[in-house]
Amino acid sequence: MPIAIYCLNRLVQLIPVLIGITLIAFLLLRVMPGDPATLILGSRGTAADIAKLNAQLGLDQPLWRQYLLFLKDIATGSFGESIAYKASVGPLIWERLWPTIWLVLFSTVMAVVLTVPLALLAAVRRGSVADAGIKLFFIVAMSMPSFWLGILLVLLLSIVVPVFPVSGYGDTILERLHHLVLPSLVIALATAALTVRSLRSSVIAVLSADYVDTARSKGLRSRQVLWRHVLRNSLMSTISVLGVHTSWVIGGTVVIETLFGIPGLGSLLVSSISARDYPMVQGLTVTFAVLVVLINLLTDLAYVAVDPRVKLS
Amino acid sequence: KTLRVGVSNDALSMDPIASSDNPSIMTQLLIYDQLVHPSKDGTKLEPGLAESWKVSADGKEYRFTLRSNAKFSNGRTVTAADVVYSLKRAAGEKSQWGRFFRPITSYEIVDDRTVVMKLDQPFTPMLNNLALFSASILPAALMEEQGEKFFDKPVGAGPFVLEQWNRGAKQVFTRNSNYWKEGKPAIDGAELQIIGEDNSRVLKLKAGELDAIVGVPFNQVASLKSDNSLNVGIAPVFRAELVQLNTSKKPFDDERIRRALNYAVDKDALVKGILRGNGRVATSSLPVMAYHNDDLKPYPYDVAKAKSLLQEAGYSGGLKLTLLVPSGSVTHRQVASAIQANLREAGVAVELQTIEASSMFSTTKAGNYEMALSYTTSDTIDPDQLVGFTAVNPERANAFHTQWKDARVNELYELERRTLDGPDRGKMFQEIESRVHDGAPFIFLYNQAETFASRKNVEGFQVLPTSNYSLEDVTVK
Amino acid sequence: MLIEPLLEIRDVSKTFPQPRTLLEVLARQPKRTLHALRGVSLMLRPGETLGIVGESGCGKSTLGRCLAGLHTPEGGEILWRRQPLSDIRRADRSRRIQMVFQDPYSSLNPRMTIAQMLDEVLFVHAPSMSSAERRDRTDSLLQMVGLSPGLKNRLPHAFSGGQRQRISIARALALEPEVLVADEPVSALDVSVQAQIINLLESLREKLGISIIFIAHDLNVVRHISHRVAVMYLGQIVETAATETLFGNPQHPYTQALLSAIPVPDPDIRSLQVGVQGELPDPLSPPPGCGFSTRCPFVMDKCEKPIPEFFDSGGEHHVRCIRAHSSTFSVPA
Amino acid sequence: MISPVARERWIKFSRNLNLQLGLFMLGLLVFAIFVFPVLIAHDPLAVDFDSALIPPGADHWFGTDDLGRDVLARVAAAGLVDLQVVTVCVFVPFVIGSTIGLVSGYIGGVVDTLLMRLVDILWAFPFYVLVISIVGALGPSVGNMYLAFSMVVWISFARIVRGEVLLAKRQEYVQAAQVLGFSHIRIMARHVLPNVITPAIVFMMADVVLTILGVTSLGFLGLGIQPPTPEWGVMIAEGRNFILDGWWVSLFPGLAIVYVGITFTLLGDGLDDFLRPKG
Amino acid sequence: MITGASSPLLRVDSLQVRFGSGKDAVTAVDNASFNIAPGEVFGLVGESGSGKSATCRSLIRLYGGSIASLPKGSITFNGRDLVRLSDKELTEIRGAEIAMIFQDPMSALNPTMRIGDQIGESLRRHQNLSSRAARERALHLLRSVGVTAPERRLDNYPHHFSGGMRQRVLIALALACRPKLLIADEPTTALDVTVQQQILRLILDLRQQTNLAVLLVTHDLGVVAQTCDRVAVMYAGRIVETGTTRQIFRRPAHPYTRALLNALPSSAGRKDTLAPIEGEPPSLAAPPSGCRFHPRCPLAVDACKQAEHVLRAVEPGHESACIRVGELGC
Ligand SMILES: Nc1ncnc2c1ncn2[C@@H]1O[C@H](COP(=O)(O)OP(=O)(O)OP(=O)(O)O)[C@@H](O)[C@H]1O
Ligand SMILES: Nc1ncnc2c1ncn2[C@@H]1O[C@H](COP(=O)(O)OP(=O)(O)OP(=O)(O)O)[C@@H](O)[C@H]1O
Ligand SMILES: [Mg+2]
Ligand SMILES: [Mg+2]
Repeated sequence: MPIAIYCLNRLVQLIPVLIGITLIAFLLLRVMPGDPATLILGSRGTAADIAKLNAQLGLDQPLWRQYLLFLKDIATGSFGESIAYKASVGPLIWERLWPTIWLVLFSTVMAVVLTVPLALLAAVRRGSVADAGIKLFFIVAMSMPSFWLGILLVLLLSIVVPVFPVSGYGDTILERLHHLVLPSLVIALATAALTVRSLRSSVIAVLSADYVDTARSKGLRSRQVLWRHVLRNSLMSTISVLGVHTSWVIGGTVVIETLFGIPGLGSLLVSSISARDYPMVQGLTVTFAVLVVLINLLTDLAYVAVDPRVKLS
Repeated sequence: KTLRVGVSNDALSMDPIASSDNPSIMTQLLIYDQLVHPSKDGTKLEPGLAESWKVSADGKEYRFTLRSNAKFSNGRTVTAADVVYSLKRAAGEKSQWGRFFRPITSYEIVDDRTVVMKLDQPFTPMLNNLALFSASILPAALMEEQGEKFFDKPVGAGPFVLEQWNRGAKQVFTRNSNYWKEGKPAIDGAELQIIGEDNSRVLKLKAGELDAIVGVPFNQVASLKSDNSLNVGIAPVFRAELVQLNTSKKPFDDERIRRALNYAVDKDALVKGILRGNGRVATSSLPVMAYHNDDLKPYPYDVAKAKSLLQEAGYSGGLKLTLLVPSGSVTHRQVASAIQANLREAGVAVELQTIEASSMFSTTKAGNYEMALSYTTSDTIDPDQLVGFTAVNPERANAFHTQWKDARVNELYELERRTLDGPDRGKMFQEIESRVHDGAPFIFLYNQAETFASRKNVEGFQVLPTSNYSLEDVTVK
Repeated sequence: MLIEPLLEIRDVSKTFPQPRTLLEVLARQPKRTLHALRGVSLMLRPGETLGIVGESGCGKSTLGRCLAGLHTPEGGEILWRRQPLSDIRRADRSRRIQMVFQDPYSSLNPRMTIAQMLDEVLFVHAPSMSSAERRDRTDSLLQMVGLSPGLKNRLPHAFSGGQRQRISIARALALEPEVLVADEPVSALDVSVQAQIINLLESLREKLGISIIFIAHDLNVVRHISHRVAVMYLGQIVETAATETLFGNPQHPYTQALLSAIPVPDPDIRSLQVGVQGELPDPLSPPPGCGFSTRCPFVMDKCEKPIPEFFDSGGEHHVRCIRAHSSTFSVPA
Repeated sequence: MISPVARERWIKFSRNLNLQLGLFMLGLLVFAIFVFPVLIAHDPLAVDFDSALIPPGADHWFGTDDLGRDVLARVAAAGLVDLQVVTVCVFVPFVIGSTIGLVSGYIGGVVDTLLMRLVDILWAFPFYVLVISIVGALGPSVGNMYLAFSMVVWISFARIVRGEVLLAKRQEYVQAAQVLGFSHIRIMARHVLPNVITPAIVFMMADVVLTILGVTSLGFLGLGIQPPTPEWGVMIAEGRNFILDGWWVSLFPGLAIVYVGITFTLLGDGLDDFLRPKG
Repeated sequence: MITGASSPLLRVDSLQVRFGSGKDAVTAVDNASFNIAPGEVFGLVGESGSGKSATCRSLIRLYGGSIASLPKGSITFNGRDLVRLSDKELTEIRGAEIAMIFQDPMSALNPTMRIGDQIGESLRRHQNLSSRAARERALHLLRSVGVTAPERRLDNYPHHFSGGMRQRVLIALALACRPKLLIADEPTTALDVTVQQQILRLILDLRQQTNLAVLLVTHDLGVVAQTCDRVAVMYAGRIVETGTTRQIFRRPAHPYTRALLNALPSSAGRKDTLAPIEGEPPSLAAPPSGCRFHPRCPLAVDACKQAEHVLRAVEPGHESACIRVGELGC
């Protein structure tokens, strides 16, 4: 079972990365100015109170023990206690996780749907008006700040022609999809700007590969050559571009969720930062990083599915 | 029918004794009920869970008779025991509002529907305090049983039941069918959607995704008014906009500086330019409510005066200050920019620091600030609350976290609370107000009206003088 | 004639560890190594051209790179006039042994002009030279390899493959080395140009008295230029001899197969008899005995055990084949 | 006499439309940022309620915002601020990251392994999350923004350059330099660096676009440059509140960002062509 | 054996192929004419860049890049002019009647497709075989090109194969539909000599079995001598000499062919110096006037600078483009 071994391998490789992630998130909190206990107690707290709370939070321990405590908190799923919500961070994050995942998924699907036909068109008709048009469109799309594009889209598609909701997040699946169309579109356009470029150039490269000539020399029609031989091989580099970019997409949800009022991890991060809810920020940072790591893992698996050559190594 | 209301901030807690932020308070007022209520016009108190009450002539004994049909949402009757439990809890150690109820020294449960409270000495704001959200009556037995868990799924005697709470997203309420007021609420349920950005709220209302919103940016009031599908309301509320000055820090320990700052801000321009006229310039930290001191004149806009005061205080070389600005509110952002521009002219450089609105209070409370743009609203119709909150030190908030201290104010405060309601008590408030005005622990900005808007098919949606919105009279067509 | 060898390679081996995944490390799986050189011994005399031939992947380049100092061998030693090469400082070593690479397109820094390239070599190794002296020397070097100094301010892409190979040679000879390792210097060139470079190397060797290690897979070229030839297979030398001896009387079955596989450019001698089947075994797991045993038409049971020793069949002709040890040995027709 | 190399470069440049257009647009931008403020003589900070929300016209080309400030003056002033931030946030990480990538890739071994592990770990943190967390933790200020971006962005450069170095190390010209006995420093500086830096320079252009988006996003969220310093993201955030009756307030800063994006994308494409060696 | 004249399978007449456009335009093939008879192995030799690949690729319109305009001239295959066929009609011929194999077996197979599918694809396209039948036939083909354990190999990916094996697979793939002409563009250049020998043997054997005509492109004169019946020598985009293999090797009638043969390090023994051709092959973007070889030709006279490119018969079946062919003394 080479696939199973491959997965196992990748999982084992994750261990040091995960440790590193928690370590960085932990240190991030420790270097922040301000003392959580003072923040929680406010000026009501006497020095004794603060010391007591510090002990309660484990902040009087040596750094390495604090880190172990933090790991314990993660292991129990509580991630510590939120200052603003006065509740365990873990369940709060869990609740907010799903909108973000939906957003990322939906926008990725959208990006792929946009990318494949446009990139193929641009590559096959290289140098044509269509190619130039697609290129220009995506240069502009890439340069547009997501929040600005979002505002414009809301104005156009929610106010002038009210097709999609202004903001928020629905209850049923259908409602959610409806709510997520605009935010996903904003993300998808930015993603597609990258993937169209990458897919276009790899299609062009693959089109002049020897094995495509072999396929043509077999008498296959150009459509068959394109879909059976060119696309699959071109997708590989685009998958890795997409994989690298998901880190951006996930980060970008911070802005998009705030803009569209989606109750996901990103908007929670922004409000927690402003609220100086350090344990929450710490938990969110870890969550985000783990999400990225998992998505990278998925990308790798997708890569394996497309490219038989990497299976064994 | 469900009413969808857009609000700007989410509640933090459902525990009435642990809340001091408006979003929490407003939600609690929907799900809990109190013995008495302020009337809708903010001039007197009305019966709540108590159908009647009697105060002894010496002001030391209060006797309440509960309604026979007062029930919690789970169907249990509200009893005297619940009242005693809740008020004792509100006066307890853990309560942030303990001082409001500690004057009650003993309780007597006469029967299930009658409770008597005794005070050592007269305490005039007592009845008003019992109208506070923190005096909400909770089901004693259930709370004992559930402990803190109770607030995950709170049970109250108010018009609505909190069905679902997606933090940061929305609160969903259903009608409390056990509510004592006949035929109320008129709607089946309500949904408070948390939409931080003012603009999104307005757009969602326009797009019909919301039925009502509170906090319409003033610059949009006119354009919303011209929209036929909407009703726009402007409610005078007990509210004062201020810049808190942390007098425990330099240079705010110097009264001249504080006064100079008051002179340096062009409040008329703020009211005209930003509020679009929906408000008036403030004279002190107290809103325009009962016993307001009409003789006080606002600090005029006088840059020269400000400069000379600064010079006098030894800061002629310019000053660098930071101002905390709550995020989300457009008005605050605009005001902050305007203040910044104004102060620049007086030679004071201001750095703006945006901060999540819900953490504003705890930040200033912790004393980690120089100036903070903020406001106060009264939860009662009696000035006592805000005097205690914004002027007295030491008190609950130490003069709204400015740490300003005035012995005479403290003295008057003690006195006022023992004086029966009437003109004499009014005079005391007026003196307090003028002392605050002179001491200037704040930059007094303005008293703004609360703006709200609803779609035409919504009737009865309004904001009360205490800044909360009552939904029990709302109907949706 | 017992001339002292300039360079002596004794039992040199070089391995490349294959990367292991973390899981394999944790599971304590043994390291896998690729044995690129397995006990190679050779020597080079002053003024001599030693040809090294073999199929792709047999370790020819690795050997050349060990000599040039690009790899450090794990086992054995390389002696420079009896002194271990590893004791010589890098800069000194580079003044003795220089290298010309296979690919004329990647062996020149695409961002330096020819003049800069040659100048840099002189600047580093002869800091006492004035810039005018260096300029003169650059010009004379270019002339030496048959290029016009007028072209020296151009970037490499302006030159053809043959010209680039000339530039590489000029750069290597700028240090006046005693040994030139030429790793397939002509395999990327066309026949007509190839002949130019071969002639150039020949004349330079004669004029400057250098020794050349000439790595190639084209046996005709090796035969033309070398005094002695070593045949490599799977990291080992299987046969060495003076050129004419080797080509006239090849003794190892692999050498024989290799020779028979060269297409003769004569339509009247058609000999497309397939001499050896199959392809090179996986160098990660070479056969335990004779490396060629998997493809050898004369394989016997004895071939599959120990690696055969070198057999000296006289006149500096060494063969690593057990059949050479036995008396029944005969050259197959 | 012009050297053949210079001649070639000129020919290459004269055929490179992307680069020419990009440079032209960049020139225009710099001109606008430095000359407009002098030309139009509106103070980007002056609050004047009487002239609030004036639509674009002869007096105020881009209109005024809700506080009566001239939008054009603010867009230009914001351009200066944003470009300054971007320059620092891109250039410093470029230098640091490229150096680390160069040395690490060239030396290899344990140093390289450890460094790449660190990069892997940092790579797992989404850009915005890390930047927002750092800025949020240390407080929103320009200095902290420099710090946050630098801490995050160098990774990309290190990765890119290291990858290129690993490829270049296999190139025969690097090996030739080693055989020629050059010092490692010389090989890195003269032979490896010039041949690996092009992708990093090209990425630097793309990174300008990304950083502009990052900086303005932070501004938009209120975590970046603080008012009243004009900043494009902040301006858009302010303008969106009256988007219906003052569309110009957030339209123009948005267009400015798009303009910068297009400029640097073109420059990136152009430099890619221009710097890639022939053959 | 002069089969070419009677009934050629392929007749190429005045073929011209241009790449690029404007100032960068390159005439890669200029006025090339030759023909190939059924069952014949026809060699096309020349140095790198002389237009060998461009010639044979243009036969089935696989130029591997942007072509300036359709090739000029005519390509008659089996009675049909390929130049006039539409792209769609041409795909019916590719793979079915004319097949091609490429230089680098390592990159000529789709790395993400199983070998069996890659072979089967061609069969299903041209012979409408079911996937089961295509598989059967692929199995048979693999066996016939000497792939061991073909049942197992069918489901392998190209990276499981060595270079020689891949070239065998490519040959199987090319011959799947029993084409009449195989174009082999330097099929063994990337392989080791021992493997080259095996592959050439295989091609010749298959030719024997199926009367396949082969257009063999190579720059190795040894390979030509060992395999080809007739040869055309290309220089700078033009065919300078054609003839039977023996004619070319024994009586070369063009100075270029001669020089090429002389430049070979001969297997006959160590000579003191080789006889290289001085100079470098010309750039096709700006070729020399007249006979393109004249700047490097030891026999060049002024007339060569204006000489028109015409192939003249030297003897039956042997043509040369040299105007001084009479003085060469052959
Ligand atoms: N740096 C390296 N790391 C790992 N393996 C290597 C390295 N260099 C060479 N090898 C392996 O060592 C073996 C010998 O390689 P080498 O390059 O010496 O062969 P060669 O005879 O020069 O082949 P060619 O004719 O293709 O140049 C090959 O299997 C090759 O894959
Ligand atoms: N797609 C293309 N675009 C532009 N020029 C091309 C293209 N293909 C080939 N050429 C040019 O045409 C000429 C002939 O190329 P061709 O590939 O036919 O040569 P060749 O004889 O096959 O050489 P080799 O032995 O290197 O394969 C060359 O100068 C080459 O630069
Ligand atoms: Mg090699
Ligand atoms: Mg070719």
